[in-house]
Amino acid sequence: MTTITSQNLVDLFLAIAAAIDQDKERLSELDGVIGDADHGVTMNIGFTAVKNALGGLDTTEADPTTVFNTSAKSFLNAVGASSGPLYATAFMRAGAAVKGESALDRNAMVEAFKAMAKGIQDRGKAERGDKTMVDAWLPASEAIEAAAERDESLAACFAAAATAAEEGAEATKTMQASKGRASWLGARSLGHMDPGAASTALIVRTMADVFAHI
Amino acid sequence: MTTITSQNLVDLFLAIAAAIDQDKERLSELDGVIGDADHGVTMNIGFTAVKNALGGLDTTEADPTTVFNTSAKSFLNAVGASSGPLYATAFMRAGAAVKGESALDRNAMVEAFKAMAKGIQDRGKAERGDKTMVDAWLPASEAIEAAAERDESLAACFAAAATAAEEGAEATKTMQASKGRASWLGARSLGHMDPGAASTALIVRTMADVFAHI
Amino acid sequence: TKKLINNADNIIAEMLDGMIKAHPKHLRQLDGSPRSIVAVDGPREGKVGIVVGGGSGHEPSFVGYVGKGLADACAIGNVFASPPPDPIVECTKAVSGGAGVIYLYGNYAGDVMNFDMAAEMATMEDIEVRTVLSTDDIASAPFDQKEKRRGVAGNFFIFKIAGGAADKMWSIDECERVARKANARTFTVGVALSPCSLPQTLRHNFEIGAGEMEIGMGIHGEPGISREPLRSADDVTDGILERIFGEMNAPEGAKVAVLVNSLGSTPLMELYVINRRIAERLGRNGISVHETWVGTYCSSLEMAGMSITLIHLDDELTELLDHPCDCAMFRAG
Amino acid sequence: TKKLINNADNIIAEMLDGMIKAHPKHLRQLDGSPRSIVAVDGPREGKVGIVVGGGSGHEPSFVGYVGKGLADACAIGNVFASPPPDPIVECTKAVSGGAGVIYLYGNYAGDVMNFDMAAEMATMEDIEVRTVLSTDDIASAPFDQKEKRRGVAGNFFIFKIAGGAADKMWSIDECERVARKANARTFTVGVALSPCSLPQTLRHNFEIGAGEMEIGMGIHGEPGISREPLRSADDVTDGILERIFGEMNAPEGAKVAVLVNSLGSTPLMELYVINRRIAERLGRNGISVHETWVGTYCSSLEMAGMSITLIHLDDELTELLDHPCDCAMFRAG
Ligand SMILES: Nc1ncnc2c1ncn2[C@@H]1O[C@H](COP(=O)(O)OP(=O)(O)O)[C@@H](O)[C@H]1O
Ligand SMILES: Nc1ncnc2c1ncn2[C@@H]1O[C@H](COP(=O)(O)OP(=O)(O)O)[C@@H](O)[C@H]1O
Ligand SMILES: [Mg+2]
Ligand SMILES: [Mg+2]
Ligand SMILES: [Mg+2]
Ligand SMILES: [Mg+2]
Repeated sequence: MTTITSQNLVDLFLAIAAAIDQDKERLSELDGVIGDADHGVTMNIGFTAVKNALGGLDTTEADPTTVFNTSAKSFLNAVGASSGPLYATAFMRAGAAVKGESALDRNAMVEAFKAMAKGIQDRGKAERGDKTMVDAWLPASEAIEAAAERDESLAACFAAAATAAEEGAEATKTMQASKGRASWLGARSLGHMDPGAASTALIVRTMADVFAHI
Repeated sequence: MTTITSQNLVDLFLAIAAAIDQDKERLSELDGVIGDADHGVTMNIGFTAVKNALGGLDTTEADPTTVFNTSAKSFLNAVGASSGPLYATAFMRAGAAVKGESALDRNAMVEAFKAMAKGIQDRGKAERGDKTMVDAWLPASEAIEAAAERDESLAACFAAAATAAEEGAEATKTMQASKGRASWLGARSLGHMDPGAASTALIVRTMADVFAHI
Repeated sequence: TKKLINNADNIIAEMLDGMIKAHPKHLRQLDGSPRSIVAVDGPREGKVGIVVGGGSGHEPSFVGYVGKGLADACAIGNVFASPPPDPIVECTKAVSGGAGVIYLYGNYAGDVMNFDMAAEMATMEDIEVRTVLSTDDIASAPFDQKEKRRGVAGNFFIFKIAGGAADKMWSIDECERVARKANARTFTVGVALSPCSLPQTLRHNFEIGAGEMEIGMGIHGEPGISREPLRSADDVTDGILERIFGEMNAPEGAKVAVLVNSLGSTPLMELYVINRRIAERLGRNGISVHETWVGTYCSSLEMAGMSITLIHLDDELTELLDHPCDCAMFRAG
Repeated sequence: TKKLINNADNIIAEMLDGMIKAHPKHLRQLDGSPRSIVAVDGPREGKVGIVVGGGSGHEPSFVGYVGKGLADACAIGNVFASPPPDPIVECTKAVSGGAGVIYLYGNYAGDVMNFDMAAEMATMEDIEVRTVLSTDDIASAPFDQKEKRRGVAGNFFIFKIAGGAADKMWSIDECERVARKANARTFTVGVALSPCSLPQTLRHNFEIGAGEMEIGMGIHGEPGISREPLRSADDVTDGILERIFGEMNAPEGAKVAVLVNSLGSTPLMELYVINRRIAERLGRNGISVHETWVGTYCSSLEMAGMSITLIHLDDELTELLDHPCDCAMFRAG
């Protein structure tokens, strides 16, 4: 059974950073339709900071919790915005979920992932259907849990999560939240994918790709 | 021999106002190249004011001087800018040149025209070659004087003036004044017609057209 | 689009550097926390501290309101992005005079999360923190969901009133009370004519047709109520005032203050043309104008458009609005 | 391009109406001469009157500088067009306190003709009039033809210094002397990035490529020194400062004041980034900054771009610049 080392986690974050950098323009454009056009910019600033911070870590010394906490702190301080507290909480919760472990087996990694999704929901208090990244994170979390219960491999678990996140992101196109801004926007919010859900799909897919090769 | 009544003068101003209104966009565009893009706007504001002021005149009562002075005042107060004092002075000088006359014969009308050109030069103190309306008014003034000396008809005199004004305006394209702004602009000022000279050509041509039909 | 910038990644740091160099008598950066800007002559023992903040790109909001008689500190975010908790906490510690600190900022999801995290951290350091969210943007949610609305240019009135109360050494309860009252009586609607672009993308943040305007667009380009054909200044003003009058409930004889705010590139000439109509309409309704501000108070970089804000004054709010303040980018009284 | 206006033919009247309604404590229109705007609390017996003026479209210039301690009156022209003599004369009469009146305005052919005609008319009414033209725009003529140069944002310093002298009840000779001294020591260079459009035409007043800027463009869009590829803020600032330093001749230890001025749609964020570089360069040259102003002081409607102005101070100019003023759109001291 594969185990995930601190170095693997660092590589995972670097892969996410590269994916976001590649796709940042699409994410900002999506945000331009229903938000303030900066989601790609913000995510890129955040993951660039994570990349730089992790570059300073000695992975022979740092445990997985330290990798997560370092990511959380650097992301948050570079970013603020909505994504900052959401992802910082996600990473911190992942770190807490695997506290004390020096490497992560499949179950630990699945718990870490579920803790991320839970952290995002706790921090933002968004409900399913509110047209946020929660609409990608929650289905992904449920899918990974089910796959783990079926005792699938780490790679298969994350593949299931990635598919669920993508479907969740896609589904935000049909959402027209009943509250706040959306009640003025009415039909105008329909048909567009939530940028935060789009970046979630990208992040989880990148995770699945990385784990497919470990 | 034709004589010009106050009513004829009013009609002349109305014809000029109509011509400027028609051509105002071209004049502003010319000004956009070497100035501040407002010459058509300004001339149009001025002649619209003249038109409105003359509309209030009883031409059976008002002598030619009154027509000129009314035009001067209304143009100046509506416009300011460079064109305001220049044209106001021109009209006032024309009024002074024909003071006491109840209608104008060819010589009086030619004197009025020459007084306009002189007024513009006195007010603005521009020299020939400075790339201003003076480069159209002066040749026109000289041409009308020469035509009158040859004892040509009023219509022919003004036709000569119009042609000279047009040639003068055309010639401003080749001018690169040695002073002020132009010395920075250098070659960049070359090739473009001065907007004030362009409007002069239009005004004098309109005069010639009107006098051709009196 | 074209901007006079250097590396977009350094733009906030460079802006703040240039700002501190321009206004050393008013503003200072905290050591070790450069995104925390504090009033040189503001915070003091026994005074309630006022901390404001939000994304950059709205200058002179929010940092321009840091100064004696208004805000004590401002936490600076990236362009159109809330600041993270750390600089907010540092601001809080720097301005705490033992009488508590009030966080005042516009109601955006990101700001709420970051300021709430900061409040938790400050509480752990034994500083009492209260939060008042501004929600003056009528266009961002219906009346029965006022707490969902965004905060926009009306911040100006709300900050100024709360800052005045704090400068008069009112208690944190009283400061919070007047801030909430000011917010409840402040109403803004904006229209946008053309987009801005973020320094990092240099692309328009939204697209809009040549003859169109967007009613109720947010100050980051978030979609508003509707997209309509551009109309005359008077028509646009009337439409905005209808919405504001519909909520403000100011009887004849009432008193308001007016803010006509440029979103960036709409020049003063247009704002004054608009104010002419506002004054006319208020006069016709028998509402008197206590004071009028016209200019760029809360911008969206170089977006074209403007917003109208009215605050329905009472005697208390009037006194606080009149209270003098001396900020880097704004002075009154 | 899109504007929030009504009938373009009425735009100046409507703007002034909205302005007077916004600033009744500072500004009033003369009866029968609505284009003459006079300070409510400025002109007085025995004080030299300061009359400024020029075309509209540069707001807050010039009317924004009408107020106690600065200008006593402003004559208002059409957009980018000098006012005619009449409103100038009416301003002159309204502010004359028996000690003479100084006309202060930027050096443009149209303004010179109209103000000179006004001066003749005022003289016939036994008011002594002096004229000081501002010629701070380095880009508009070579050094040996400084008297040909245009007046641009540097007006701010020149008006403020002359206004301070008049407010201190200095004689007309002394007021004129310091105004000329201020002008001689004030240097501005601007760059334009994108055009504006006149309300009457709604068309761009010049064309410029996507990657270009115009160095030294005038505040009405008159061509400047050269058209160049857009460069970084620091490069552009350095280029401007080279030109200014080349003329200012300020030795190490000298003192300047700085104005970083937006031409309209360039936001504060960019101006502060630029000021960072200015401060750095001045510091490196051992020149100290007495005070810095950053914002929109002399605009060209919604043109994008900015100008940098330095005034080389001495003790007298410093004292006058520090003199308090209270204008509708600007306060200091
Ligand atoms: N309360 C929330 N809970 C979960 N996700 C949220 C919440 N608020 C916003 N988001 C997510 O954040 C995304 C926007 O992030 P971003 O553009 O980086 O920040 P900002 O909204 O501050 O500009 C949205 O698309 C949405 O998915
Ligand atoms: N001193 C002068 N003498 C004669 N004509 C002048 C002078 N200054 C400017 N002009 C003319 O005025 C024209 C510009 O007029 P206009 O655009 O109406 O005014 P402004 O220059 O104030 O914008 C120029 O094209 C030029 O022909
Ligand atoms: Mg966003
Ligand atoms: Mg012109
Ligand atoms: Mg944002
Ligand atoms: Mg002009």
